[in-house]
Amino acid sequence: MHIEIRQQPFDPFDEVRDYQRNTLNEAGKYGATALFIGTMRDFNEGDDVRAMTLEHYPGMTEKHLEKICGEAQKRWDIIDSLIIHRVGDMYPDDPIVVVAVWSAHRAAAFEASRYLMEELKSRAPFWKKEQLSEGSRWVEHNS
Amino acid sequence: MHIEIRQQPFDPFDEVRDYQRNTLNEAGKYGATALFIGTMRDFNEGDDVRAMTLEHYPGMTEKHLEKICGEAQKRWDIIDSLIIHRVGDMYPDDPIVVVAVWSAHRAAAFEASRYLMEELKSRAPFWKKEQLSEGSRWVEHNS
Amino acid sequence: MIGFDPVYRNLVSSMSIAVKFFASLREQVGKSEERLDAGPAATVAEIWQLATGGQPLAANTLMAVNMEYVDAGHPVQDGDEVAFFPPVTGG
Amino acid sequence: MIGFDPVYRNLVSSMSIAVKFFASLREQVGKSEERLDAGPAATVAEIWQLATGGQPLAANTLMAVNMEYVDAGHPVQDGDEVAFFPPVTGG
Repeated sequence: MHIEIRQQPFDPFDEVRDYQRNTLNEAGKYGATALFIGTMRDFNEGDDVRAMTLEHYPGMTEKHLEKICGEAQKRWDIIDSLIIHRVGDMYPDDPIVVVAVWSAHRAAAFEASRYLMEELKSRAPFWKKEQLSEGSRWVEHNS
Repeated sequence: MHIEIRQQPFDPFDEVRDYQRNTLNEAGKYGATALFIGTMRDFNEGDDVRAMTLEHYPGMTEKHLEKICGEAQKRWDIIDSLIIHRVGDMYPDDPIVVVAVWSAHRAAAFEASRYLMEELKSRAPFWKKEQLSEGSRWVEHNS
Repeated sequence: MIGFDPVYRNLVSSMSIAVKFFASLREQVGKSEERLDAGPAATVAEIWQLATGGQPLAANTLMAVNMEYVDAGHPVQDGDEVAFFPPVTGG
Repeated sequence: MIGFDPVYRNLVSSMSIAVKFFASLREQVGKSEERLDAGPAATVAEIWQLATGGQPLAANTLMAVNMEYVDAGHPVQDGDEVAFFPPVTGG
């Protein structure tokens, strides 16, 4: 179980592969890996979005991501989970979040990865401020 | 929409990233990417598995994978989907299948990726033969 | 034109059918494919009988005609590809 | 030992509380954090009043004490970190 807040851009594919190879160390045990990657779009609620700043609550954010992973681990028969979430200034096509879950069989990985994302979106203290062509706005609805 | 049967080992992370960069060409439009990777385990139904041969029905397999992707495209608001499935001789830790779905919002990607895997497992003509320490056996249950 | 007349087709003395077997069924019947001549208006079940010399058709056998799933009573036509295989186990 | 006695703690003249604001609330109140002295037995709602000079507390404001979600009536204790922020929008 690993959670991380990143100030800098990251490649979700490299991150998950590296974690799987170098940290997970369970080759042959997991038959299922479910990944979700959230990527910054260039539109939201009908408007063009040029850039975005992601704010978080250092300490509380990490604590709640760990809690969410721990809950998934209790609820499903999973081998491991990983969450990396970007903060700071970012641009369209930048990865925002990657969630990965490893399990022996697919149902647990699918369900736990979805759970992690839904809980992250409803409970983890992150806030998005979008830069539009005219001014900026805080995102109010987490669709 | 792209489906492919692979005779040789592949890296699912590289494949999905390459497809996303070079073929999908929708940067800024997808906010959600859901991936599922099926990896060969070194155990099944209580036995050690040393190797596996995956057989398919050339023509029919591709046709049904395309059909499944087409159904997902009708059913969910997704931007694109990708399936790569390995055949031939493989070993524990080898990727067997990768499914990826891109969409603007996460629900569609999560649900469509799960749908693709469930349909693939129930309808696409693939068969696994496992090499155990004593002899080989056809897998009968697709758990 | 005459080749597309269904009445005419049922009158021809035989149909040429490609038969394929996969996985455990391939091993069981001892062949992966063959081309056989069937009488007119044969069903998939009859093709199985002809191709296997009357071996029993297991209840969980899957069948396809021209790469589409069908059931045992499905009629076959001249030139069809008929396949038999066990439950699929991909993914 | 005396520092852990709840009766004693309610008798001290003030508590030192760290208050944090995030995102749109940070901009609205014009500060990201401050340390303030609250009277004994204050609630999170009272901390908001003190820290913002009586600004209205929006119904959708989220509140945390020591990084755990609480509601407005939650009591604060000396040394607590109290945070106010709008609905979260990560992921």
